[in-house]
Amino acid sequence: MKTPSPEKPNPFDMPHKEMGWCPGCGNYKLLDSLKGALFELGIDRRNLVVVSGIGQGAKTPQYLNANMFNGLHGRSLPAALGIKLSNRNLTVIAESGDGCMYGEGGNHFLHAIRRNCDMTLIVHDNMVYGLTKGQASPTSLPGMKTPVQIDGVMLEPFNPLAVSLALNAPFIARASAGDEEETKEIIKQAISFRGFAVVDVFQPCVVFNRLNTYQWFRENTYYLPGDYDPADRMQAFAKAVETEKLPLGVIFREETRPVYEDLLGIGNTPLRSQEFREKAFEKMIAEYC
Amino acid sequence: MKTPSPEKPNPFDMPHKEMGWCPGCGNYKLLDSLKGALFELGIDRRNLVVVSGIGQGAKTPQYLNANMFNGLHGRSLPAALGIKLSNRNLTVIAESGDGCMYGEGGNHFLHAIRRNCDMTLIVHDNMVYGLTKGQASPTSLPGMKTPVQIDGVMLEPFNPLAVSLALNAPFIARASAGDEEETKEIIKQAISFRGFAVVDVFQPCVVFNRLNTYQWFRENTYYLPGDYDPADRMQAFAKAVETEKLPLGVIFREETRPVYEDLLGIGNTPLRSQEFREKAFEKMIAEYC
Amino acid sequence: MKNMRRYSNDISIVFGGAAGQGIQTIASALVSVLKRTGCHVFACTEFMSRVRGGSNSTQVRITGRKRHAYVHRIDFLFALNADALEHLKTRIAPTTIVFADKSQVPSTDEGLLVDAPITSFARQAGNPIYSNTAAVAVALGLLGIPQEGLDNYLREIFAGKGDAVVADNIEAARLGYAFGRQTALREEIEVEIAVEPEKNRPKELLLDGTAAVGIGAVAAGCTFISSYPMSPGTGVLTFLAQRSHEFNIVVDQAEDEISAVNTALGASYAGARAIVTTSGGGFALMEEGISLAGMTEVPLVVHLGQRPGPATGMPTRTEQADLNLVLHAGHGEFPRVILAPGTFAEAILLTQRAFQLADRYQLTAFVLTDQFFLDSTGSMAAAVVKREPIERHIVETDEEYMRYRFTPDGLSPRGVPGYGKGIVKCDSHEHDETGHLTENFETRRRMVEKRLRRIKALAAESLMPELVGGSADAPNIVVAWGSNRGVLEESLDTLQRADLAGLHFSQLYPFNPSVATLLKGKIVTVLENNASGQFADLLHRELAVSTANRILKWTGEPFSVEEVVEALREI
Amino acid sequence: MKNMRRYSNDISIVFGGAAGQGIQTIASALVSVLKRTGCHVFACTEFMSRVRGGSNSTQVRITGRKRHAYVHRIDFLFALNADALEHLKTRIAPTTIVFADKSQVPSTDEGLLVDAPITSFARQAGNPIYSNTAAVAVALGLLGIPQEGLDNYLREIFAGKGDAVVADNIEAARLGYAFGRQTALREEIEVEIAVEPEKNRPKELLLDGTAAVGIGAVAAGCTFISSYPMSPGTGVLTFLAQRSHEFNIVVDQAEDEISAVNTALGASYAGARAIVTTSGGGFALMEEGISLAGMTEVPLVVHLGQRPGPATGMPTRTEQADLNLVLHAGHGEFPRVILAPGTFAEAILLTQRAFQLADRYQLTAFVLTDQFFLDSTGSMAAAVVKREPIERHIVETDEEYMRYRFTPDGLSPRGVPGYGKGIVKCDSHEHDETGHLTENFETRRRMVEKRLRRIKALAAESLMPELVGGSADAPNIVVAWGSNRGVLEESLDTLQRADLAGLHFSQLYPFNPSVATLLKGKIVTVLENNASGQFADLLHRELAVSTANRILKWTGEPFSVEEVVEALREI
Ligand SMILES: Cc1ncc(C[n+]2csc(CCOP(=O)(O)OP(=O)(O)O)c2C)c(N)n1
Ligand SMILES: Cc1ncc(C[n+]2csc(CCOP(=O)(O)OP(=O)(O)O)c2C)c(N)n1
Ligand code: SF4
Ligand code: SF4
Ligand SMILES: [Mg+2]
Ligand SMILES: [Mg+2]
Repeated sequence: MKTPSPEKPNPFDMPHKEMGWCPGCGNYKLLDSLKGALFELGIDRRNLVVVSGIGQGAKTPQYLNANMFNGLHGRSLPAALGIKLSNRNLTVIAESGDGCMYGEGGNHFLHAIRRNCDMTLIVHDNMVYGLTKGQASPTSLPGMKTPVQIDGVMLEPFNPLAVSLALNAPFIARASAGDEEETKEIIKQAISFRGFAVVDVFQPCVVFNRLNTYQWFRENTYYLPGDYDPADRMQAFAKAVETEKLPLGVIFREETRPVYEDLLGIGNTPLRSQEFREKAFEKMIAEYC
Repeated sequence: MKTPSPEKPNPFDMPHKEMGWCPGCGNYKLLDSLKGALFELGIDRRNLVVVSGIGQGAKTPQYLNANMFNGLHGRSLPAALGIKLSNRNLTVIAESGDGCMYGEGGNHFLHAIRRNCDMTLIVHDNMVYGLTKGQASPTSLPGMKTPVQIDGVMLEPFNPLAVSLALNAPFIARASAGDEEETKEIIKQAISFRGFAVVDVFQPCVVFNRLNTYQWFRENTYYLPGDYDPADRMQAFAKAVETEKLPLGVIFREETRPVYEDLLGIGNTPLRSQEFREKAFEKMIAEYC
Repeated sequence: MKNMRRYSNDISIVFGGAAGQGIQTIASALVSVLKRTGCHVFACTEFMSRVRGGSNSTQVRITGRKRHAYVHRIDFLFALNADALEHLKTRIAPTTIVFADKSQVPSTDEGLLVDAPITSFARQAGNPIYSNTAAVAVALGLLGIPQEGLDNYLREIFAGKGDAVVADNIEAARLGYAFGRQTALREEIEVEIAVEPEKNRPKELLLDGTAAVGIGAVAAGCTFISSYPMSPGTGVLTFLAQRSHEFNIVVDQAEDEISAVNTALGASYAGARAIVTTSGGGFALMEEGISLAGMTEVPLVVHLGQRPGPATGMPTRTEQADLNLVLHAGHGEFPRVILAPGTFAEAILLTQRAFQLADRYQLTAFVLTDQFFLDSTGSMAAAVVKREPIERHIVETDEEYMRYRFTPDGLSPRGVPGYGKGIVKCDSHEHDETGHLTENFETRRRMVEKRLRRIKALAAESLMPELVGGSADAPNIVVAWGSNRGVLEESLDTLQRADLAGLHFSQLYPFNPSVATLLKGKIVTVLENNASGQFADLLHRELAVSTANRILKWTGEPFSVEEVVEALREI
Repeated sequence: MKNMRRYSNDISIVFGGAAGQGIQTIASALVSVLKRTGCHVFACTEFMSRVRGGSNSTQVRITGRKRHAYVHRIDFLFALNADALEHLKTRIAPTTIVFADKSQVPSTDEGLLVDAPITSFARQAGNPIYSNTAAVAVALGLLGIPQEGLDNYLREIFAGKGDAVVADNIEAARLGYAFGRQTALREEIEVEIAVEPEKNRPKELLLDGTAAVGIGAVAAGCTFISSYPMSPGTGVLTFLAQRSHEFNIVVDQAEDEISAVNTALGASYAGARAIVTTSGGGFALMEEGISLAGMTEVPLVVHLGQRPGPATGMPTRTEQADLNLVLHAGHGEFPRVILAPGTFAEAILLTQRAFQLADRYQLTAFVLTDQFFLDSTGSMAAAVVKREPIERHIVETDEEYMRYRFTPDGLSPRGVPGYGKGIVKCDSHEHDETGHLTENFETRRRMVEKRLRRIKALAAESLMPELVGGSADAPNIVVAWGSNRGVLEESLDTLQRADLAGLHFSQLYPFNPSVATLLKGKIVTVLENNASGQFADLLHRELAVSTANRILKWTGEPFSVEEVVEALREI
């Protein structure tokens, strides 16, 4: 990793903040990948807003020296939408856990993709509810026992890649937090992509998910080959529903879909600086007279 | 249609109820198809519960002589789930509009499919918010102008078939309310299917959707050929994302997925009749002593 | 011998028919023409929750002075179908004159039936579609208002449709008008209407409650709305969408109400002036978001158009039963402001005020209306439309910026991302001054206090209730809030009792500390459109005011002047 | 010369350390052994919202009689790391004895530091993992409680792990115990603990608040739970899941809280006895569903474990600030019941009562607890665990069945689908007797009345508050609700003032009409864990009781006995 040097430290570091994650948690690595990506892309932290919900993964912006909207469980995407539409000059990243995004926030996930704002979604997918101590999440694998799922998980796992494809998301990727360098590169692509970029990141929870460990992810994933064509939607669907081994990398990418901000005709002036249109107001009042 | 005769009237008829739909609305036809299907399947109306949300399509159970749970906008599926799990002998049909099911209720749609209860979902998909007078719905086609979408709809339409497939729904069909006979047959298959059956029904709204009329649906749909194999998931996905002409019929069908009631080990005794387990209770108390 | 029928400066015309038959179009044409002619008009409407069919009606009142209330009485009923008579039967009195096509409405139990072959006038003029025009003309003829105003109106409205359409409509109007006049003469109907001569007339707006709230939002420089349709709140969304080009308003129809409120909060965090509009059921879904606004101190305006609950209730009817809901919305403790306009002018001013207070105090400000208010139409003086200066209280941040800095008044300077050298951390957890989550008990204690402290300053500048009839010395005070201002005012006017005065609250929370003195020692009656007397309870809780009488109504209809007069007689 | 240290029948032991270090395991072992030995124990815990690290602590109290309250004072502190000292510094007094490994905790500012090489005892016994056992043993040695109880406990707990593990643990215990005893002798620590001789002891349960609510639900024949995890409400979901096989309970973890409440309502409609459990933020999302329950008259029980808000607030801390929320939850007007247990016995009984009332009156019954209550552990007499007969009030329908039949008491016989010859139509709209949507105003008027009428009967059988100290004649009444029962009781006991009495409310709404007389003419002080005094406001609104003093706390911590005593001294 092109690491920040003492002469050029990573401006996103927040060294003095005590962190709430367990030792060994995959979130540390993911945070590093994210900070690395932001650094390498040369993003101005004052123009970056990291939006999150509630959960362990959702604590990410607490440990990042940038603007933060740490909102409600499940509601990061609506907040991110409001932020982006109010000031399109901001780089907006929504960040949350699998439960937050696909459980409580499932409806927003669907409709955020439909809107296609230019923002990045990074899901800390540990296949479990970490913060609330180990219940099944939408991506938990069938059979996993938890204090609530005493007979093991019974629901079909939520497949974020396949659903994103079904919704015609223009950028869909999967990463694995254990692989910091690769994850950083995927995140860089996602942030640079013009449109709504979905990145589902496998993130080991070393306390509550004893099934999907670092090793499990290493053994059950593979990177898409260099000649993989991410423009082919049917092939992407085939990849998305693979279960034997889980593909990593950019699974689908389509450059041409217009972004919502453009369709809405939003200009570069942030809404906060917009001038009041006196003339139009008088004209409107006159219409009622 | 094997219509009910004067000697054997359709027990689901409610002749004296004034109906709230506009003349010519596709909901009348869909209601007839549904009643026909119920009649032909010989379902006992006292063991049928039709659950709906709020909207024009959601008024359906008001006009059907059967048990009804007409709940909140967007929330038919959770209520249907509670009903089915409490008494699996009941036939449960959830019925609502496209806005109700894919907009307000989108999250429940996702997770109901994941659970795979044995019930039927019929969506009155008129590609518009009817009851609230013509705003865009999740399935509205881009470009459609409405009082709120004054520059036309900009969002990617929600594709219920593709999303259902992505979620591994075991029965996915599309019907067109204009075709009463075909729709009835599809509904019969869906109700008879053991598992969660999704039926998206094109339903012309003659007042607020001037784009997707009876004629438009006739011209822009076709029935899947007899030799179409609904067991092939990849092919089904290809069908689901077709936009030139929209396929009708059973797009995907997989017989083997276990239903949630079975996985939960729910027996035939309705929960209301369950005996209190005194012995177990005493044993539990003893554990705390 | 026939009795002469005299109507003086208080006329109630009702149009009844099915959804889709055009009664709204008729009423709004009539109201427009009357307003331009210089009459005081008011219209309100009641309709079923369906798009076609059913039985709806719109009342148009012409009065000697401005009124903003519904009357039970019908003087002239235009029944567009037979069901209308059934639907309105309790309101048809022997004095009511019913205009209907006899082929459709053969008879009426009460009142005088006048065969008005309106459709045939339209057909004569070229097309049954002109029936609406003919109907308006009949009414104008009956009232003796010159036809000219209607002709001008038709020219404007149909300008885009070509001269032939205009001419045909004017012809339909001529036929209808003539019929109306003839009927008046034949039935000895004498109508007296105070018409302000043109030169004396102040410039006036004609609008409905929805537009008034919408204009208020525009005037406040609202730049963002995210909402999910729900009657009767949808109108404000539609209004702002329709005006979005002119005022560069970002409009996002959300997938659900939860999204709507969180999107608006994101927008507001980033510096937009944001509003959401909804009704009780949709608002119930927003409550967690309201609590988020409370914790994060992100300004927000919520317009809530009330309708009868619980649950889906009666989607197109009216009620005032969501006061407790907004008063206690959201878990945990945090301040809020509740405004409830009683006139269109108030709606314009108070919606602006809601934005100002939201920004100044960094909290949620509610504009609480109801279906009756939103769907009522009337006129107001243009001079009243004041634009308050837009104060955003947004600061440019420096490197040391902390979003939740402790200050004496509890208000931390508000920065927004991308404006200045600092960063803005906004947190749903309990947080320290920088906005990072904390579990420090002392910080918690201080942050709760900080958030609550502003209540005091807020209360100090709270609007005082207004005397809307009688004198402040009267021993009996009748209290109303929100949309009941008009009916209280008119009822008191009708009664003219020296021992009765009316007090109207347009700010429901917090109360100005001076309010207590107004009610001290009075016999208090509270008038509200709900079953439990929520505002009466609030007066008791906040000001220890005991309510002697509660005049309540919860049928889904607004109060009529008659029933309020009746109820007040008992006091 | 050293001072003798004497502790008599009120000992506070605190274990402090990081999440994951096992303080909960230690405390619960200690509590179990003490309970079996015949001591009165109570434990409560405070922890950060994280899974590993941070600073948490658990207090174990051994008292002369049953107590259910937190004390600020620490007699013996077991500090598992250095942070614990920092975290608890305000509670470490000169009299506190701190047990810690000196290699980790070299010194303490206040109190006496005892080097307790607990890990080395464990290591000596074979494995550092036995530290928890050694720690418990040190405490028991210190207290002079025979080691036998611990040995038995270890045999039970580790039965499944083989004899070697049991033997090693017992060895670790021996080492720890000896150290504890030696320390007591060396430091002249004299501990007096009232131990009930075995034959006198009534059978007792040892449980926490979560289990008490869970047992109540099981006892009520609850057959259905659908919920979404949220601290501190999750425990009840876990409890019922764990017991789901034994009691055939259908458990569905919902995708969100909206689904949870609507699923539960579907289940209840179909005849299940259904509960949802959540906290304030999750409950805010359920409010539309609560309104649906109100309209449809479908019975529902909601357990709400309170934590500090607004928004995410402090997920693992305690507060009583959601009373107003449940009181006014949901749009529109409909009745509800709010119960708030103050003891574990009450939790068992009132949770049952909630189900009974929900079924009898066809409404939502709330069980309102909080983190402090749910995470507290103590003992209660087994004889108190009463099972009320389960009354479902479900009828077999006939052909003419109408779900919303008008009856004198407003309660329509409840049918469920698939049981009888009729059909059951349940409607979120305003409806007629058959359950079909209606827009008839008169039906609306009657249906609202029907729904509200039951408040009267409900109030008549509402639980009276209980006197928890002092006499009913005392001029000063201190009121508490829910989890503050224990702290009020103990504070009054401490003060022993004839002019002070305590009144504890376990039913918060509706009030029994007789309550007013208890408070009449009294100087009322209300004690509650929130910043605004919500219950005091409710007393004022409902009973016109003015509160002279409010003792409030909103730091996220429970009241300590000391601070309540202090506050009451001022009265
Ligand atoms: C409305 C609401 N419901 C529930 C919660 C409790 N809660 C906090 S985090 C969480 C789930 C965490 O799982 P996930 O999103 O996967 O994040 P992780 O901790 O695994 O990173 C839940 C249920 C909440 N804060 N708000
Ligand atoms: C929580 C909530 N939000 C909004 C509404 C208002 N509402 C009623 S029906 C409807 C949409 C109807 O659209 P759809 O579901 O497609 O049904 P249709 O009328 O087209 O059949 C809306 C937004 C409501 N009743 N409840
Ligand atoms: S509980 Fe799991 S996800 Fe949460 S911090 Fe610990 S290891 Fe990470
Ligand atoms: S508005 Fe549309 S969907 Fe609703 S009843 Fe009329 S035609 Fe049917
Ligand atoms: Mg997770
Ligand atoms: Mg629709």
